Amino acid sequence: MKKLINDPYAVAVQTIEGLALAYPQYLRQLDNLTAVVRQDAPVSGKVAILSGGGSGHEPMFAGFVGRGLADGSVAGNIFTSPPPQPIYQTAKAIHGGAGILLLYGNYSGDVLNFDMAAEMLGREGIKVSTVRISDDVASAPPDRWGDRRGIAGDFFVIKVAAARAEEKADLNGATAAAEKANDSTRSMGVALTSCVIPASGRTIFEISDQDMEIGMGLHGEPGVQRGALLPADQVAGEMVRRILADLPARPGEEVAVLVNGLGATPLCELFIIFRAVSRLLREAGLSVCRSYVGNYATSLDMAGCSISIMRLDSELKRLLLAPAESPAFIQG
Amino acid sequence: MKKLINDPYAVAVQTIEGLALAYPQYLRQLDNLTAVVRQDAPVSGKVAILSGGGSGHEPMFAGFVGRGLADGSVAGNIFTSPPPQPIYQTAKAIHGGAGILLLYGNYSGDVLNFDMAAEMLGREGIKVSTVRISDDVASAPPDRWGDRRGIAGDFFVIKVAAARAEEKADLNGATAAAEKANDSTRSMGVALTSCVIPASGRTIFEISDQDMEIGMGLHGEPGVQRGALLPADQVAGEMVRRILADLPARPGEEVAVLVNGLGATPLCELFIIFRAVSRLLREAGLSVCRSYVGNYATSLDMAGCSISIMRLDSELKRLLLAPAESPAFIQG
Amino acid sequence: MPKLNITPPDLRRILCFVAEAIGKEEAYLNSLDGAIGDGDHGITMRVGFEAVKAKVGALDASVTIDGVLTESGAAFMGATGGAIGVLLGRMLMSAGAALQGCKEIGTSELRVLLNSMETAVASAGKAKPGDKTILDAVHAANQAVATTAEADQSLPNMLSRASLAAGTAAQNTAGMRARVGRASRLGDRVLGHPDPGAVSFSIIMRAMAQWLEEN
Amino acid sequence: MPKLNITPPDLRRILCFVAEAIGKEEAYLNSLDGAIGDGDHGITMRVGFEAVKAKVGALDASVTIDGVLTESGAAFMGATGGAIGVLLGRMLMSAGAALQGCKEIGTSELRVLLNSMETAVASAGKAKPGDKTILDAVHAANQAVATTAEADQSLPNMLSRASLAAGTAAQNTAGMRARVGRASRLGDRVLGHPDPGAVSFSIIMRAMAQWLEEN
Ligand SMILES: Nc1ncnc2c1ncn2[C@@H]1O[C@H](COP(=O)(O)OP(=O)(O)O)[C@@H](O)[C@H]1O
Ligand SMILES: Nc1ncnc2c1ncn2[C@@H]1O[C@H](COP(=O)(O)OP(=O)(O)O)[C@@H](O)[C@H]1O
Ligand SMILES: [Mg+2]
Ligand SMILES: [Mg+2]
Ligand SMILES: [Mg+2]
Ligand SMILES: [Mg+2]
Repeated sequence: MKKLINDPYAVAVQTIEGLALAYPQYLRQLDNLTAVVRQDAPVSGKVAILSGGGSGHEPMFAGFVGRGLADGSVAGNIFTSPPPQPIYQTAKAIHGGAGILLLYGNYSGDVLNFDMAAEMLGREGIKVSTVRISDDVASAPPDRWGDRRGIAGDFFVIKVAAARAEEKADLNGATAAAEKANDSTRSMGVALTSCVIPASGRTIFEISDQDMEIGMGLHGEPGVQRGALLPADQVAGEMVRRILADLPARPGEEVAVLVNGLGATPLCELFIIFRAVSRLLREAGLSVCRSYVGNYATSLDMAGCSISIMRLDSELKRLLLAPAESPAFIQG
Repeated sequence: MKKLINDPYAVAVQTIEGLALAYPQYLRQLDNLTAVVRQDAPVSGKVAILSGGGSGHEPMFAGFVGRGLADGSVAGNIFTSPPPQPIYQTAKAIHGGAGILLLYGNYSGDVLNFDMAAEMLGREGIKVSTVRISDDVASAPPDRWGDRRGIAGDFFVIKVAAARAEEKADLNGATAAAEKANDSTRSMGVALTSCVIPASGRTIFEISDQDMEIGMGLHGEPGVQRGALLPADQVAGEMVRRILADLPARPGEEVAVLVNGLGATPLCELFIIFRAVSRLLREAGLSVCRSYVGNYATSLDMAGCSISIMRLDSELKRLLLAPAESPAFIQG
Repeated sequence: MPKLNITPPDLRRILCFVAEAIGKEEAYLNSLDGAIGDGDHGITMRVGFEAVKAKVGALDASVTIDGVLTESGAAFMGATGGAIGVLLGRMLMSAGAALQGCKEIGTSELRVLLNSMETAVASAGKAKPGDKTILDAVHAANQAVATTAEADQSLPNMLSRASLAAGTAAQNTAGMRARVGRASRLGDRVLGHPDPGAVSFSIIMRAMAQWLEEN
Repeated sequence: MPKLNITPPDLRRILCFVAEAIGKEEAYLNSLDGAIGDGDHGITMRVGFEAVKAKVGALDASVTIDGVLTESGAAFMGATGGAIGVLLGRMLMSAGAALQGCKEIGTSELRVLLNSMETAVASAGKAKPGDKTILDAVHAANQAVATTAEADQSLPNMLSRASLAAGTAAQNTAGMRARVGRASRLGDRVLGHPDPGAVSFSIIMRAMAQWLEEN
């Protein structure tokens, strides 16, 4: 294991500390918590957006805290949902009186912990609603859509919901926007290598030097197809094909695209993938309204990428294009 | 070699194509050239900033093209300076009548090619000046400061010079700003693994699974110290020590910091390094005015990072903080 | 001659003993989780039980059984996160609530304890026996003590039956497909791999039984 | 019986032959560059000579020696980049300029050619012999033909001497420290590794000499 870390058990905490030290213009760390909140939190009268999950996916989630994005974010240990108590405390710190919208990837551990925090908040009369992000096409068939896990599509859902909250929508309104974004987003990942968990020093799965796995999850959950690594255009072709088979986008519609790196894949490869995606979408008659290429939701030092596509209507487009600023994402 | 590419010889070209397709709001590709220019180039009456160098360092240089950053950027093949002709053509495409400032890392190949392009431009009466970026402390002793190579400090120099050009400084003024930024910037890299060159499919140097090399260049040029990989705090300590020994910053002064990933190192590790850097600078009595953490100047899929520190005076501070927008860097 | 009752100081020692047993299996539990989940289960279990150990070490001498259980559950949940944090945390806290004011664990308290644990994990996780989760091991242990014949009812004997039943159930999860949790997306690919949470619970039971035998 | 003069069609064939020779050494040249530079020299050389090959294949039949050289230099420089792109490109273009209107390369033209190449590389790269660059091989080749005794002066003989001298000089760069180029920052760490550019030039010379012998 070759990592620039100190204590392998302190990676999550020291990551958040470093983030908060690096970007004080956007956010601050809460005392004694592995959590950050908008520098100006709580924003009175605004629905507060709280995101979170296990660490190891940086910049997701904490890097997307700021104006027009999440109000706060709680990080658990590597690949481990944070416990209820810090979720609860962070929610309290960002609550501006208009309720809390919890946004996180649909994983059993996150559901259990966030639900319990929601209970604690509910007991105090704080209005809470939840949208579990489930963009990963590879993780369940269409008829079990709600069982799917969340991957880089988290970004689109948080962006859209936060923009709606920024417009001073009430909790129902912000929740509806998040749900619409989630309903409209599909993702597909491909892994070339396993990541190495700092605390164990080991890879989490084996993959030969010649192979890739399409559909691999952000924590190494097995995917839908393992086989020889193909040229980028073919990899993108297979991924986009599976996404479009699942996403009911019709020719003439607009979409947003995110080509996301998993941590160890350099930007040049992501641009080569985007080049292919762009052509494939044009061939499908879809027009790309806005595209993003970079590391948004990583899996430690895994090599590979994911492609996320969000189908846009005029509301989603407005919310996606709304300004935002945070350590990992700025839009004017 | 596991890479998401098509033809290994087409990586540079397809990267630029993907970049231009992904970010049309900021830049466009020039016909038949591996080069991008600001969408609104040429900007009349403004000194045009032209950056460039070999590919494989994405987002450097092409990702930093846009308002408040470079007007254009030419990419060569992987780790290979672009030839004079495309540099010349790109310069012509961005020339707004106020001259061209060439900014690139100080490498023999780049010097030869950019100098020849400068000659060609000069023959047409276009005013050209050049600043060769030389921030890498590891690459030559202080008395041969001008021989040093450029690494991630390129970003600070381009940012500052472009902001000065945006203020409508003349060519001398923009050149002076670039020189001041270069004089005020020092960097130090550390490599944990070699990258793999797509066309050869091979690593460019060998390093054991336990070792790191401090001072390694962006193309695997050997560094100043090879030894066992240390905890992040100690690695940062050694790097900052060497930088501060070289940079005449006095307690009480302000600095800007960039912790840059080399391509395969995930953001969580960069934040852990930044956390250490932040403490070390505080201990040295320096105050961090602005910090940046992410992949700015990579070396394909090399694991490791670099630390760049720019000593600020009021002019450099104003120029650094000026707004900018580009695919890889946005500042409001 | 093994103890016939578990006093609050005993319970505190037992939890420390469990913490050690879990610590020894950290890598094994990670590897089980790596096969069908995300590879962190051993880390989470060790960190959680270290927090439990620290917590029970700091409790007042006057603490009762329910106090130890409730505080341990809160400590585990607070220190870990993940699915197992809530589940095992709730199991311990529910047992505490069910044994309100209790001064010793004897045979009937053990039945209450395991029964409340099964109810807690089932209601929190919405899993059923056979879904390839920790519940399979908890359910088996609970069944084993609930069905112990009158004549065989001693605490050491019942704990040893619970331990055996949990161990067998954990191994049997290898033959199951998962319907909840991370592994639920993997279909047939999880066959042959036991569920890490179930194995963890069997380790806890085994450590408890062993401690009782040895003390 | 080897040729005593190189006509424009010969030169075009020679450049194609050189392109093949360079192509075969791509991996070797990359590895030399990997040891003391950035590992791309073989790629750049191959790509550059492929462009030269394409260019000379497309030239008009009436082209003269200087036309072939100038066009080859421009093609090489335009297709490659890197230090070697400018250096070898300028070397070829300078040779073209020095042999203005020339219809055949004989012994005196060979001297002019190598001399102009040495001047070009030295002035563009600002290196001196002994700095561990391509110049060392060019200089040696140039010296070898300049100092050939009157009696030994035939084109095949002089090219073979140039090839030998360039090869020896290239190998000798292994013992040098670098004062310019990428390798200049490495101090003693470059000792033992020959300079890739010098080796490339020796391969070019060897291929030229060999073509002449075989045709
Ligand atoms: N909904 C659930 N009901 C019961 N047990 C569950 C549920 N979800 C997960 N588990 C248990 O949790 C274990 C995984 O724990 P752990 O790896 O610590 O958490 P995570 O899955 O969040 O990484 C599984 O092996 C399973 O026994
Ligand atoms: N200033 C210089 N003068 C003479 N030769 C040089 C100079 N700089 C580099 N070279 C030659 O160029 C070779 C490297 O070429 P190449 O690897 O293609 O370019 P780059 O160094 O740009 O990657 C060196 O081996 C050396 O022979
Ligand atoms: Mg986990
Ligand atoms: Mg090069
Ligand atoms: Mg797990
Ligand atoms: Mg080279």
